[in-house]
Order: sequence, then structure tokens, then C-alpha cells
Amino acid sequence: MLKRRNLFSLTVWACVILTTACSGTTTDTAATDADTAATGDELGGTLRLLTWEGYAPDELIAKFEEETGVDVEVTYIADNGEIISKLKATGGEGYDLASPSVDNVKLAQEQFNIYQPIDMSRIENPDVLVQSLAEKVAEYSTVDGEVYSVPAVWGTSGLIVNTAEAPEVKSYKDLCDPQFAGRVTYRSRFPTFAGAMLALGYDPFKFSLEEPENVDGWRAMMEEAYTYLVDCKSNVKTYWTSRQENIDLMAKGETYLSQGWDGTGWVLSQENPDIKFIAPVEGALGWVDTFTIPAGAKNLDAVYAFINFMYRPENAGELTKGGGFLSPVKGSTDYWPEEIKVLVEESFPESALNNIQWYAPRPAAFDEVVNEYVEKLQVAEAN
Amino acid sequence: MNPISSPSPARLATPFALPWAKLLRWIYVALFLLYLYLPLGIVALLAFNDSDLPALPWRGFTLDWFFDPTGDRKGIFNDPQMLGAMGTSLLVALGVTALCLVVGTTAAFLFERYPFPGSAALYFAMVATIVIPGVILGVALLSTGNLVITVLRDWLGRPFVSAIGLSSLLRPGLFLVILGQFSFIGALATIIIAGRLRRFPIEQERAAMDLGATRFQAILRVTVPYLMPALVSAGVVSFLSSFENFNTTLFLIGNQPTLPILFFSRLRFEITPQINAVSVLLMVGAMSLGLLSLLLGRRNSPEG
Amino acid sequence: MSRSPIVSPLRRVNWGVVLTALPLLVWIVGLVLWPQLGLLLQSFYKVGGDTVTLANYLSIFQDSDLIFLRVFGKTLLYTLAIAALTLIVAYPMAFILAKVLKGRQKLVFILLLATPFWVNELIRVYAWIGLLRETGVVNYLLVDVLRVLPAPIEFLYNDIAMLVVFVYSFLLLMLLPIYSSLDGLDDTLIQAAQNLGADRISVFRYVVWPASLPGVTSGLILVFTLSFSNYLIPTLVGGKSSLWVTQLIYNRFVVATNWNLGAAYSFILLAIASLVVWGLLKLTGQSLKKVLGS
Amino acid sequence: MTDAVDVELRDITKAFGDFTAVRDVSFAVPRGTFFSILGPSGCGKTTLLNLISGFQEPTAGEVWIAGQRVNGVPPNRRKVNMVFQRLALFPLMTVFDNVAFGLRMAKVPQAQVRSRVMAMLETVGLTGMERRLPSQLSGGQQQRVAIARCLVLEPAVVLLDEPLSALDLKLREHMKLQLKHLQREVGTTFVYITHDQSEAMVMSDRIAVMNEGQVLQVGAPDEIYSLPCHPFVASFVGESNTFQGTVVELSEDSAIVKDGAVQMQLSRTPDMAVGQSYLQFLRPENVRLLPLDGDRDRPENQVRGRVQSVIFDGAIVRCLVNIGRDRPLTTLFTRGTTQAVPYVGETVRLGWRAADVIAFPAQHRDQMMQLQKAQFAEV
Repeated sequence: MLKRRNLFSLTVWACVILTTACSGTTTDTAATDADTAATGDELGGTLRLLTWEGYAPDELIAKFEEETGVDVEVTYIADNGEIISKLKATGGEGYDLASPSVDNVKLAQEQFNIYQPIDMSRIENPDVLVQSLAEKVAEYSTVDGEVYSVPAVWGTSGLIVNTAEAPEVKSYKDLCDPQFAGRVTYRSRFPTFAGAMLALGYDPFKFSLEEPENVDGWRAMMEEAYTYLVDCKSNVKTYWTSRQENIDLMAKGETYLSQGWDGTGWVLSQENPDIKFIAPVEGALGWVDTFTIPAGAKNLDAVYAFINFMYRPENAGELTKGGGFLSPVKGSTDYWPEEIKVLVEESFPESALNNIQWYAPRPAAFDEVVNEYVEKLQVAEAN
Repeated sequence: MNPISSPSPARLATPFALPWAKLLRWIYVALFLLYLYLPLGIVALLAFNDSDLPALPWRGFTLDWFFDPTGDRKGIFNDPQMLGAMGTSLLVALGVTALCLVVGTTAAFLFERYPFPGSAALYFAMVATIVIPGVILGVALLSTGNLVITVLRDWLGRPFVSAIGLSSLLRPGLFLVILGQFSFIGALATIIIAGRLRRFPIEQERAAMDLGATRFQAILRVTVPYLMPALVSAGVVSFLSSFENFNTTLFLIGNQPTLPILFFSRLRFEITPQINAVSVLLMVGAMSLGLLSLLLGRRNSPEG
Repeated sequence: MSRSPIVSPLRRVNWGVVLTALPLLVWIVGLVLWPQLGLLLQSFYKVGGDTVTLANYLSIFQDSDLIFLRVFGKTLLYTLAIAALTLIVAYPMAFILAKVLKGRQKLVFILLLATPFWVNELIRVYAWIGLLRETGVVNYLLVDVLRVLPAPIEFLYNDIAMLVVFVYSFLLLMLLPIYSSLDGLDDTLIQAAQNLGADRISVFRYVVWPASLPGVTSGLILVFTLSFSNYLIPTLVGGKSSLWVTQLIYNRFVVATNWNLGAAYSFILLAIASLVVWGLLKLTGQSLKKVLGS
Repeated sequence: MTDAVDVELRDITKAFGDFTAVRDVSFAVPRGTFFSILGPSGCGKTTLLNLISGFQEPTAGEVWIAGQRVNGVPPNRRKVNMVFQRLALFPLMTVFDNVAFGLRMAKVPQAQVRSRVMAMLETVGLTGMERRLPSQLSGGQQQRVAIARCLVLEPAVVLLDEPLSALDLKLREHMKLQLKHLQREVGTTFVYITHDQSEAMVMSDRIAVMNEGQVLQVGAPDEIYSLPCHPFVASFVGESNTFQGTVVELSEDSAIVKDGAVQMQLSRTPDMAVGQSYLQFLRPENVRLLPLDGDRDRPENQVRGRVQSVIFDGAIVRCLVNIGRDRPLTTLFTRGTTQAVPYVGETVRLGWRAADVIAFPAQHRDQMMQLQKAQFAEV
């Protein structure tokens, strides 16, 4: 029996329960809808995107919502690992569409089974895509004969150069040229190692596709790139960790030379024409971010509607017209302003386009080696 | 507790009594304040700079970053995403504060009044939450939530779990964010409240009961008013800790970002003085809350 | 026969206590212990594996470069330095606040000191970046305004900058506990010591310092643990050679998605942090409850 | 003993901004005396103590201790030690460490510290308590630690700042005597601050009475009591019946002063003039109950009245007699001596001698009121 003096505790409990109930109902009603209103004849419900900042601009989302009646909710992430971590933690639930980079999809799917295959028949007009890109994505994201990704946007990383200070730059090797000591920035991540390997005459992507079992060979290559980068460390002002950090360093003239994304370079060019994005002679590193459907996605109709919507050239053009990244949709550049077109064409003459080195999926064992060396590089003292 | 409050002779007897020491003291205080306020002062200043970048030199005064009439510069009051994030942060912070105050008070009573076997271990576990990196708290909670859903589904069947909304509650979203933040901010609140409860002269409660109050009434009429300064400061600390939390929130957040999360993704992508404008708001807000807690804490403190 | 007010726990369950205990239990068990235990279990499995193993823990010794141990050691050393530095910077202010300033002046100062602490950590860190960077405000002042330097210097991206920002971030957590223990020190004790022949140094050593010890310990613990588990400051300010243990853990969890190893790392972190806290308490002769309750 | 002086204040003034806490104070404390500074709270006695101990510096004037001028000498270098009002025992140190503190500060060798502390603890009767913390001692024991902590340093002067005020009544009475004996025993000069006139009376060799920043009278307790030289002293020290009247008649060696209905004769002082206003003080023990009809004993002043109340305070009986004034007249006598105790309502005859009336010219009209306030403020 409860006595009167227990009123205090009861009140406390009532408060706890109320708080819980309130926060629950006010915040997640939308998600509950998505749970229940899964498949109807009419489009509607909610579409929960897990994507990068810039991939879901307000204007496009508004347009899509108006066309379909679907309510779009966007969660932004800042790292491929965040997509995988979130989906891993929820067993692939909680989101309807994610945008991992294609080289991450296969491994994540094999290890954690967090995605579901793409139903290609529901892509209305697959021919609108640049074929070589679409094929590459299909190839890289196939697990057990099923394709898990279609391309969303792509881009490269190469060299961003302040030509007023460093006019002659054309190779990854120039990052380590002593004349730029203290005026160089790049990430302490795999792309930097990839660039170094290319500069040393290796092809890491071909290697990981052709010899996925050869961990020792991979390690040897990484070791060599590591030694090269440690020697190079005194050249580096700092390892940038975000797009904006790279922009700040270059725009303020604190660094002259950077390994970074093309889109970053073009944003800088618009402010300072001396700064250019260059595809190095070894080849720019090509990445593709994808549309990949989490295993627990609810509103598949809306998912495919969204993919098809984004594959319309005018929408693809709208998405990429800021010059942050490129679209795999043919004709999207028709909707670009002239100055962006010029910048992109200047950076990518025919030869450079053909020379893009696409990131390929890596086996888990390779990634472990990569992580190890990334950290070793950060610990190493500059020479 | 308060010693004699007559004009204190110790003022002269402090180790800084010599004139040069007095000068030195004020130089130190000035440097200290400079250290504290120079970075923030510049952040605040640049919120009013008529420039697209948050950087010197000064290009004239503007309020564009607060209320941009044209829409070219997204003034924070014309930016639905920013306003939405502020609202979300507010909601989360209020939820966390409510939980912290209620649970913190019960926990404080338990630790101070009813020591039970294992209470020391529980206390240690509580304090340990402050040490665990926030990211790990978040990840652990997220995967536990998922485990709960999976297990419940196996037991009760998917429709039932969906119907009571559990699955959406335990997915990344504000509910989990509140729980995650509370899981360690609650420790701060408990420590603050327990600290004051320890000094509470328990005879007062006994006197109240002796005069005919039930235990509940005694606590409500005598103990809680005594705890009020601690409750106010625990509330303010909880609110502000929640409002600025980033690490734990990162993994638990769904589609409604809190302010720090929005900051983080914005700062990675582009920096405009908009961020400075929000900072100014936050500073003003923090200062007012601090003032409130000091004034309330002081007024309600029977110790003066 | 005396009727004891304390009812035998065997005879009758005290529902009031049980109900008071429930929120705490739900919190600690449901939101802390259980999730952490889940992680702890994970730390005994290889990623994707299903046999219990110590491999994740042993891996820290097996790596040829001992990266984890080196980073861990460096982090530990630095966090101790940060705690000590913060103490040195904050102590005089805490003393002035407690023993020199009175009444309204004191109130204003407390507010003035507390406010910066509540501005978002990200903003504080970016504010410091804006100050210290090569094209930042400090260089602008030194080169363009005061003309002390011929050319800008890079103040950012090194360990000193990192220490400066760390100390800045945790100053208040040191200041307030010391202040509150000094505030409880009766002024007449200082007088008594002086009266008995103690000079300034002896007054500090025998009266002021012992009285502030609970606060000092509490401050040291807070600053130590929070800088130990900090991620943003070393990442953004520390530059190219300042890997922090939380970055290693973050890398395991987020970049490599190897939660098992990440969990192992974080439990090592937790264990060492607890050990250091325990050591600090032993060293200062304080108890956790007393220190945190002040 | 020689007339050596341990503490001497010369024209000391201490001002805090506009407020002058101490004004032109001068006195000397002979070596080996128990010297009390007595006055109501706020009279400046604590300031005086701080000036002697060195916690504050005078605005003007000189402080001399043991033959040395100590202006500007910091507190830790003065040969005075202090027992604080709240004792200020170091809470984290044992009794031994508290007592040893000053010796250690003076870098006395360890062995000597031990023997001196133990000897001192024995003197104050605390042997066996040396390992306890102050919080584990009773109030009286703490008191003795505080005193031992000073005496062990063999200072020229021990200053005591109302150290008994925190004790309960019984213990206070006991400690008064203990202190007095201790001081006799060690022979150190004690300067004792108090607002309690009975403490001062019981313990002191000499008393300085202070009010509003000034020392009004310095003298032996008996002298202060029976020959006050200032109306404040007369009213503050001991109990008095007070009158304020005007001189109506003067003779060669006496004067008649009238206060409303009451008219009394008192000894004449040279500067008295008719029409002048005077304050008169009359100790209750000097007011005697006279037989209603007898004329054996005829003091100069006599009055009839009705007993309003009778208060027994141990051996002392106190009668309040309504004599037609706004305040009753108090008379005191020891039980069982002269006469039977009257009953309430009884009409009695009271009488007192002219020589027992202490009179001072009244400076202004409301002085009496003020004095009464001062007298009751401390109660």
C-alpha cells in the first residue's frame, strides 16, 4: 500500500513520465507517420534523407515537396563513417535514403548489411546518366549480384593552386617542393595517401580491385607513401579537416597550394581568379556520392520519386550550379551560369577528364592499414 | 556559515597588501579579463561588421546578420533553418533541465539521506558519466536503443511496437538526444543539489513534522525552499550544458539539428558573420540566465 | 522497550525510498551502465567476429609503432599539464574573488567570469582560430597596428596554441570550485596565522592552501577529465602533429566503423582517467564526494 | 615591579573614509596587568585591537609595544598575540599543531617545539588532548587551546577579543576566573576587549571605558565604578538610577537639584550654578530602605513610595519602588541582612546620602535618553 508520504515520489514519477511523453510526441510524430503510412497508392508521407550539407538545397526540396506531397526531412552528416555508424546503430532503419561515397558501400554492406538493393526498374530514365559513371557505380556497389547504389553527384580532388605564388604547379609531387615550405595544406586521410601513391608511380585503385587479398603488397605501398609524406610533413602548414578550413587557408593567402576538392577550388576562383583548380598530371581523384537505400527504408515510393526527380537535368543543374560538385546527369550543365562552366572546362580539358582516377572499393583489411598509417602520419614528427 | 560580516580587517591582511602588490593584482585581473574577453569580443564585434567574411578590417556597422531586409545575407531572424535549430535546442534544453531537476533532486535525497548498499558504486557510476567521452555515450545509447527495439519486436511483434511508437522514440531523434544529454548532465545537477542538501539542517524538517506536517509537506514547505538556490543553479547549469552540447548529440540527432550541430555543419561548409550574430545572441542569453540564477540564488539563500 | 523510528527493512518495504530510488536506477542502469556494458562486451569481440577475445586490448601493444600508447601517453601528459596550468592561472583570481572583492563587485565579477564559459565550444574555438591564425587579429595588431613584427607569425597549429585554448576553455571549471572553498575560509584564520608570526608565504601554505584543497582537487579532476575527453580543440587548433586520444577513438568509431576496437580504446581511456582521478584524490587526501559536493 | 609599559597608544586616530572609528586615544598598559577595554559594540574597541595587533594602521598617532614603536610593522612581527572572538583555531590541524604553529613559524627547533607545546598544554590543562582536532573539543577546551596557542610564543602582550562571548553562561562564569588565574600565573600582559562590564570588573586590574571612538576613563575597576568621571561611564558600568534635573538651590557644600516631583540634595562641585541642568546617577545599593517612622538613620535625601515589584536574584533582593516618577527607583540589598523583604504594594521609605549621588552637567536635553539606550543596547 502506498502511504501519503509517498506522494513526493509519485509526483516525481509523474513529472518524469510527462516529460518523456511530451518530448516523444512533439518531436517524433512525423517519424511515426512514416512507420505506419508506408505504402499507399498516393504519394505522401515522409522522406528521411541522410546526406551531406549542400546536397539538398532548400529550393529543390521545396519543389519536390510541392510536386509529390512528400514531406522531406534532412539529416546532415560530415563523414562517410557517420552514415555507416548511424545505420549500423539502427540496423539500417530510421532513414529512407543515404548518400555514401560509392567506394564505401560495398564494404559497409558486406560487414553490416545496412542497405537494400536498388530496383533498377523504378529508375524512370537511366539513359540520362553519363554511362561510364553509372557503370562504374554499379560495378563498385554490387554485392552478391545486386546493385546497391546509383550515382548522385560526383567530383574530384586534385590541386588547388594560387598561381600568383606558385605558377608552375602540375603534379602531386609539387606539394612536397621545399620552395612551398609551410604554404601547403592537405588532409591526413586516404586521398592524400592516394595522391602520394600516384606520385610514386603506383595505382592504388587498380591494386585494390585486382589484388584484394594482397594485404602485404598494399601495406608495402602504404609504407612507401607514408615515408614520402613524413618527409613532406615540414612543408605542411596544417592538415585541413573541413572544406571551409581549406577555403580559409587558401583565400587568406596563408597557403599557396592545397590538395582539395574541385568544388572548393572553383569557389575560391570566384573570389580570387589567381586561385585555380588543377587536375594533376597523375590524374585527379574521382569520387562519386550515391543514392543508396538503407535496409529499413519505409517510403520506397518517395525514395524513387526523389531519385527520378534529381535525375531531371533542370534539377541536377540547379543542384550543381554553385560549382561545389558535378552531376552525373547529362545536360545538367546547360542550366549552369557561364562563369562556372568556364571554370570547370578550364580545370578539366578532355585529357584530364579521361585521366580521372576513380576511388575503388577497398577490402576491410586495406582500410585497417590505411587507418593505421593515417594515424602514424599524424603522430610522426616533421623532419 | 558566514563569518562576521563587519567591515573586514582581513582586507588589509591579505597577501596583496603592499601597494605594488595591489598594482600587480589589478594588472593580473586586467590580463585575465582580456584573456577571457578578447576572443569573444572580436566574435561579437564582427557580428556587426559590414563584410561577407567574419574578419577584420572593419567595414562599417550593419545589422544585416541579424535582420537582413534584402535576403542576400541570411540574417539569423530570416533564416528558418537557424531559427528552427534554436527552437530545437530550446526544446531539448527544457526537456533536459526538467529531467535533471526532478531526477537530480530524488538522486540527491537518496545519496544524502538513504545510503543503501551499493550507493557508493552508483554514485561513482554517475560521476563517471562526466568522464566518458560524449561521442561514446551517444553511440552506446543509440545501439542500446536499437537493441531494445529488436528485442521487443521479437517478443511483441512489429506492429505492436510500431503502434506504441517505441521504435521511433528510440531512433535518432530528439527523445534520444534528451536522454543522452541527461545521462551525464544529470550528474552535474545531482552534485549541485546534493551539495546543498548536505548542509541542510535536518532539524528543520523534523521541526516541521513535529508541528504536524507530513514528510511530504515538510519536504515541500521546508526543504525545497532551502534547496531553491541550488535548484536554480542546477537548472541553469543543465540548461546551458544542454544548449551547448555537441559530442553526445552528434550521434543521437535525427533530422532536427540543434544549434551546435547546425553550427558544425555550417562551419565546415561556409563561414559567414551569421555565426557571429548567433554567438552574440547566445552570450546575451547566457549572461541573462547567469544573472537570473545569481539574483534568485542570492535572494533565496537563507544564508544571505 | 524503545520504539525505533527506523523500521526494519525486512518487515516492511519502504515504498517512499523505492520510488525515490527508481528514477536514479533507471537513469544509471538504463542510460549509463547498460549501454556502457554493451560497449564493454563489444570490446571483447573482433569486428564481425563472434568469439570472445582480448585481441582489441592487446592490439595496442602489438602495433609496431605503438601509436596508441604514444598518443595516449602524450594526451595524458598534456592533460596533466593543462590541469596544472589552469590551476596556476585561475587560483589568484579565485582568491581575489573570494577574499578581496565584496558585495556587488563580487557578483558582477562572477557573472563576468562565467559568461564566456556558456558560449558554444565551437564558437570559442573558432574565435581563437580567428585570433591566432597567420592572418588573424593578433598578427594584424602586431604587424599592421603596433608594427612590432615585420611579418606575420603563425601562432596557430601548434601545441602552445592548443594549451592556450584548452586553459581558456576550462578556466571556469577550476576557478569556481576553488572560489567556493576559499569563500568558506574564515578571514580570522588568516589573521590568526599572521598574528602567530606567519609571513605571507606561510599563511598561504598553512592556512589558505589547505582550505582550498577540496576546491583545487575538484577543479583538477574536472579539467583533467574534460580535456582528456575533448575532441574539438586538438583537432582544430593543434595542427599537424597533435593527435589526441579522442581522435583515435573517433577514428575507430566513425572513420573505420570498428566499434569493437573503439570500445576497447574508450574503456582504456575510462580506466586510466579513473586511475588518475583516484591518484589525485589520494594525493590530496580528499574524497570524491567531498570534492564534488563543495 | 618597575613601571615598565607593554602597550602604549599615543594620540591614536583611525578613520575609514568619513567615519572616524577611533579618535585621539592615548593610554598605557603597565607590564603584567590584566587590562580591559570596555565599551558597547561599535565603540571602536575592535579597531583599537586591530591597531595594536597590526591588522590595521592608524591614521594618526603612534603605537608602542614593549618599548618599541611598531607603526608599519606587519602583524607577524609584533610581539603581540591574539585570541580571536571565534577563536580561529585552524580546523584541519590537531591541537598540538595549532599550538605549535607559531613556534614553527619562528623556526624553533623541533625538539624544543615539542617540549614547549606539551608544557603549555599542561599549563592550560589540556594534556592528552594534543592529537584531537579542534572540532572534537568542548567550547571551554577550544578556548584554552586558543590561549595556549598565544602564550606558548611568550608574547609581550596577549590580546583577547571577547573570547567568552560564544560560551554559555555557566561556562563563561567559570572561564572568567580561569582566565584571571592563568594571567596571574604566567604574568603576561593581557589586553581584553569586552562589552560585558561584569567580565571587565571580575578580571581586570585596569579598565579603559570607551564610547564613540574615545577612551573616557582609565582606572581600576573600583575606581571606575565608584568614581566615574563621565556620564557614559556611570551609566554603562554597573546599574544606576538616573535623574535629569535642574539646580534650584546652592549652599556651601551641597546643591539641591529638582527632577520633576523629586528633589534631592547632592555634594556641590565648584562649577555648579543655579538653573543649570544636571544628570544624576545613584547606585541601587546606595538607596536604602528606611523604617517608616524611625529617625535613627537620616540620610540627606528621603522619599516615600509604593513597592511595585520585588525580584530575588540569589542572595540579592531588588525592589522597584514607585516614587511618582515615570520610572521606579531601584534599591538593592543582600537578603537576610538589614531588614525584612517588603511585599508588593507596601509603602516604604527610601533614603540616600548626598555624597552617593554622582552628578554631571547635562550637555543637552536628550543625553539621558541616549545613555539609557547605550545601557540597554548590550542587554
